[in-house]
Amino acid sequence: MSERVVENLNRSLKALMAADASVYFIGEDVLDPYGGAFKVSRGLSGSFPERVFSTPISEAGIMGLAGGLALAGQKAIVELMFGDFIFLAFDQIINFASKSVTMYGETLPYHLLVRCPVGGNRGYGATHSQSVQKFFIGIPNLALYELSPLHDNNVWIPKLMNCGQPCVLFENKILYTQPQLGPGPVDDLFQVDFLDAAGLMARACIEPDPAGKVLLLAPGGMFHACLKAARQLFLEQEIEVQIVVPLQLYPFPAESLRELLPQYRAIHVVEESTAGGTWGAEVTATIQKIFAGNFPRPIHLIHSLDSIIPSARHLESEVLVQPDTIVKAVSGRAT
Amino acid sequence: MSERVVENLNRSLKALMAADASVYFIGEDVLDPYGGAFKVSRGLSGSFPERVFSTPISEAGIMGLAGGLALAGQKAIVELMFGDFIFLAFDQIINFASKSVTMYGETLPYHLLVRCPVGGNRGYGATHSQSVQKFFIGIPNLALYELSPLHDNNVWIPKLMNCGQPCVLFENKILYTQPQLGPGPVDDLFQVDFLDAAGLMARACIEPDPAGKVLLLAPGGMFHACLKAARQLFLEQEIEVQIVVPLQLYPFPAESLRELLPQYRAIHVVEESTAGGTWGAEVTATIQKIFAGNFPRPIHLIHSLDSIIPSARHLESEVLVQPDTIVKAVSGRAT
Amino acid sequence: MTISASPPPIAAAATLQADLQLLLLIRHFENLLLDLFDTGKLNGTTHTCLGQEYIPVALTPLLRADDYIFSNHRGHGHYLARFGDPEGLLAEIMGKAGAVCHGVGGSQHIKRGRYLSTGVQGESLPVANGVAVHLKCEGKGGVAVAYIGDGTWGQGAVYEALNMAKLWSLPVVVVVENNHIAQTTSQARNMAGSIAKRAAAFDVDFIHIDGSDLEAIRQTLTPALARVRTQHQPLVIEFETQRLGPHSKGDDTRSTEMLAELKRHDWHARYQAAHPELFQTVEREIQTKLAGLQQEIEKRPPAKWLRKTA
Amino acid sequence: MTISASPPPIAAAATLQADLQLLLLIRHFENLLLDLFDTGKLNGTTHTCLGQEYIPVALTPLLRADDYIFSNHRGHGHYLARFGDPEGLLAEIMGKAGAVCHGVGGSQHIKRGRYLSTGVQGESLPVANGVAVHLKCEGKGGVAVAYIGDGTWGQGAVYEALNMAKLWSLPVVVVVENNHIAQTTSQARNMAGSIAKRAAAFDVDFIHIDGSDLEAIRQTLTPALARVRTQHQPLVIEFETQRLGPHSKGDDTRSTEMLAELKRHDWHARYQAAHPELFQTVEREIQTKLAGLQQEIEKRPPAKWLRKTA
Ligand SMILES: Cc1ncc(C[n+]2csc(CCOP(=O)(O)OP(=O)(O)O)c2C)c(N)n1
Ligand SMILES: Cc1ncc(C[n+]2csc(CCOP(=O)(O)OP(=O)(O)O)c2C)c(N)n1
Ligand SMILES: [Mg+2]
Ligand SMILES: [Mg+2]
Repeated sequence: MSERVVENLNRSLKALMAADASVYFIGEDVLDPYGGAFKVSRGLSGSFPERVFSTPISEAGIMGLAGGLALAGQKAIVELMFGDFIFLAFDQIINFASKSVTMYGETLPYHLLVRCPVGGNRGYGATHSQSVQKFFIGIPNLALYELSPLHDNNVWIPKLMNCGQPCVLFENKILYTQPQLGPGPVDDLFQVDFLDAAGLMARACIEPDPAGKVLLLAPGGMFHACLKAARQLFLEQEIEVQIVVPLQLYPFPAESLRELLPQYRAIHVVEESTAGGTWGAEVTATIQKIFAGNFPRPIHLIHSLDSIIPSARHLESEVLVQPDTIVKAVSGRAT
Repeated sequence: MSERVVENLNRSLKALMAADASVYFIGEDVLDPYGGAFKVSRGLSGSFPERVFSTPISEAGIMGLAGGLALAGQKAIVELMFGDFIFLAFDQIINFASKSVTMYGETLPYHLLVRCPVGGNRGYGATHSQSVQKFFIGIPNLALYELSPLHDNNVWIPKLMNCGQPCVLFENKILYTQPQLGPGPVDDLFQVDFLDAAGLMARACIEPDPAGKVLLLAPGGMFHACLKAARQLFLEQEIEVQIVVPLQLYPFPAESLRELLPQYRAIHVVEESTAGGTWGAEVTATIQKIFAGNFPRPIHLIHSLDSIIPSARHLESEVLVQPDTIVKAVSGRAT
Repeated sequence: MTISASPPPIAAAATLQADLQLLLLIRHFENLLLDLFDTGKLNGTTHTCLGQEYIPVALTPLLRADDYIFSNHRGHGHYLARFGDPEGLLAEIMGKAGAVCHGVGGSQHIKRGRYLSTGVQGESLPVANGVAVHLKCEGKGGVAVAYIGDGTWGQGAVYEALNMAKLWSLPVVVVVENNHIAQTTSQARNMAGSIAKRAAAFDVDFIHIDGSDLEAIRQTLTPALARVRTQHQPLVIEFETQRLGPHSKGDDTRSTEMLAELKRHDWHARYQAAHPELFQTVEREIQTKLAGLQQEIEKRPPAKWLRKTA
Repeated sequence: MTISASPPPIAAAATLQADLQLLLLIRHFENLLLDLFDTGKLNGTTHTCLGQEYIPVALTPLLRADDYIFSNHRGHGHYLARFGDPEGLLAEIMGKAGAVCHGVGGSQHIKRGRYLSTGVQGESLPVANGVAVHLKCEGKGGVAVAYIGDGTWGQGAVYEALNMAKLWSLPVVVVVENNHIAQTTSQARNMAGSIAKRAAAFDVDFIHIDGSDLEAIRQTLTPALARVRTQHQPLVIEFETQRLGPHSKGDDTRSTEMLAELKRHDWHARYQAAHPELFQTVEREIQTKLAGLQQEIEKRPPAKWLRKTA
């Protein structure tokens, strides 16, 4: 049985804490045997009891605690139970942690990684299902990443922890139980490669040549929906799709796609967020910027409806982007 | 002496509270004789002592209080002292007030107006100068507006209060002491008219015909910077610029500009926010959407740098959009 | 003020039957939900109030229709004690026609009239203040009741709200269901000081209730609630209680010994022993009713929602 | 524990001179700032600590170089008492070369080594906890000190932080400068209960200081701070104090009578009367020094900032 994403992530956290005694782990209900609401922290408190803090239900207080550890030269990982609660800690993120990096006139190295489970399709209802990524775009000194089944956390978690500025890692909850993938075939049709030397941009494609194909640019949480849509589009409509999954959401490293992007026939940016102020709008703006406003093709945004996320599964799936939403959008633009 | 913006706004609030006994006003240090940090609430507590709450320094608690009043069928206006503190109340806005409108399966009329002073250029430093508008884009059931010297608050404040969903009114602090303007000439060159029947879209132009001109699309807080730039561009470079000031930032009512927009030679969206996830990106996405991705011209974004906002005025003005920034961007694109 | 409500006096027969009906309705409703999860007929999340049912039942006759009630994630008992409506709630949780919130809310987000629950801890206390400002202004003696758990005292909003409630003399009642655990975290790991002292920090009235005898609880609380209604003084009521079930589903990390010990305090055995016949009759009725309801609702079409369009 | 620190014992001469130098440095620094605003030479915002200078001065010899200090919007006195550096601070506020934070921070956002201030109320208490976790782990007896005003008890973060500080036995000292006013809002409108009771809510140690005699204050606080250092127990110290100046600039809504009454408690007159000659000598020195500094700094070029580029 291959490794699941939650196991890959958990393994990377264990390795990081074992290798670096300055790393603290902070969150609600993160002690063993429970190991956090989604089991990502399992085994950490057993191995590093003095560096794992299971906290009261105090999101602002927790974020401040982590900010203080970072200020004191330590490294802190915060696990939020549901990303929906990150708004309680927004002030500490925007006005303290990220500002401290430059607000005092010199660049202060700051080691803070906020882990933020997001996403719906689980029937949890409006306050436990949001994709909150977009609200954190454009905070100076705050980098945003999204968990992806194609990127090895053992490579990336240490990089994020050590990059010297606060980072948020958004984790779509549906990924945890999915298999961890990597370069090579993911099914009978698609194979994965990386587009940049750093390995930030993963791609799933039938064959590498992008010319005349459709691009789905999507963060990790949308990979499986995109893959399902891509298979269907190919098998039923002979539309060949490539999926590019960037680990880093913001600042969006569009430069590394400069050669590739104009070769696609159509580009769709896919995300689970509900409408308005989306990551897709930012990606579009970034691409337009590097092409001085003259990128030759329209960039289409695929996202969920402008709505709260309802609880009943049949209602929820009407609101949130589904594989079928993607199929329709792509084939609608293909004709 | 003509009315100043702060007086116009204050007058509109007084009139609203006098006309509607269900309106409450809530904020820090809002009692007379002080009347709020920017004097917008002057006279309210004297006239309506039982409906004005001067509160402890509890932004989350205040927002919840207002949410509760709205839930009970009352109407609540919240004055934040500095918009930078709105992050402390983010949870109450996104997870309670705006969600309550639809999260319970039926549409609940909700009367809540959050007044949020924003902006820099006053040397207040990084935690008292931000333009936080962008962080509130794309919250279902939350409408965003920006104070403008061209829009009469006596018309708009009652509309926002009574629209049935929570609204945030962003108020650039530099506007308060500026004269309240309206349709007609604003100086020897520019005159103001409205582009839509509702009066949401104000325009300042030398002459109405848009053909071949440059558009600066800018919220109220940027009006004076745009006007200054527009004068300079015309007088020094003979570039004719029109300035469109939408009162409503989100959802952005792009439809009402459908005819007009393609006629401009170039379009720049101007805002004070620092880079990333800007309102301009959302405006662009909205325009592209109504033009099915085929809007014929690049839309350029003018915003402040990707930086915290420094305190010393000479440093601050390097970071924040200045009239000169606009002049350079427009003339740089004009050649 | 600490008042022990332990020694059980005899309740009036009529009330007793109604009380047992409510108590057992909640108990078996919650059991039914856990069954439905086990058999894969439900998804999403749910938090049952097994062991705590008596708290909203005790409060029911003390509250008025024009009071506001704010519930939390563990809210089925609060709802059922208020409305006696397992049908609307079950349909809601199952996403079926007849759902009280059209299937949009689900287990944690219920609104019906002046009753409202939501899933973010602590958020409701400031909101209750706002409602209470209006209730006080109306002058009819209505109060805003907010249920919170012991763990929710971790949220800063609780303190911001208590301060304002006292400063402005608002008719707010905070009902603390102190089951000494938050998800998997014991109170010893969660809370310094005590709930009593936290109320005292704001000079807010406080009552401590230990025991599950409904009439004893009501006798203690009747004058206290009257004071809230007439003098507009906020009140914190702390119930010593126990959570007998998992936090959500299958996520209990407590030992079986500990659970057995908690179970010894369960009202269920006590009331059963005190009124064996009536108890059995009522329990059977309720179980039959719920089983029928479940089958009937399962067959219903999915809930319909008229989504607001912009 | 409430300890009145009022009756002034005689301070050792050497200390006295150093104390007076610091006290008067802060007093005249703040006066200078108000002058500079009046004459249009400064913009932005500033919050002077006139009347409260003695608090950080009293604490200075009790604190160690490896302690962290978190200051707030009213922080000039905290900075000057820590570093005795009017030059770096004045240059910062004027945006001139030599500014301690290159002109980026300004009056409210200063960092130098383990000293840090910021402008959002209450934000620093949870941060102090994080620092204290590390200090405790280091085991060298360092503490994290956070200054807050009385009005800042409106912020929920304060309670979240106190709870954690006590739960985890963190070496945190919260210094409350209780001037009974927040901007224009009197404490009666702001705070139910009391600061003492709020510390008690979390079983956090508490000391109340009334009076401005430095040595008396130090005598009271020395053992209390030792306890924080050795036993890692958080401590709240409440200073009864008075704000003699405006909140910021020209925004005082208090009556002249009230201000006159407050002024009667000012340490300035008391120390002047007690040590007239030394006081006069020191005060002249300080005023001369500050006047020179101002003129010199005004002539400097603007502060330079190497902005981080992405
Ligand atoms: C702000 C916030 N943080 C975390 C959670 C996740 N959560 C749901 S219930 C719960 C425990 C609540 O404990 P308590 O208040 O004691 O109530 P109980 O479950 O014991 O009834 C937690 C942590 C939440 N709903 N809201
Ligand atoms: C979160 C937040 N809300 C509001 C303000 C604006 N503000 C600055 S100082 C102040 C009053 C602070 O009062 P207090 O804590 O008593 O300190 P003092 O000014 O009396 O020293 C206020 C409301 C702020 N800085 N931060
Ligand atoms: Mg509990
Ligand atoms: Mg004060």
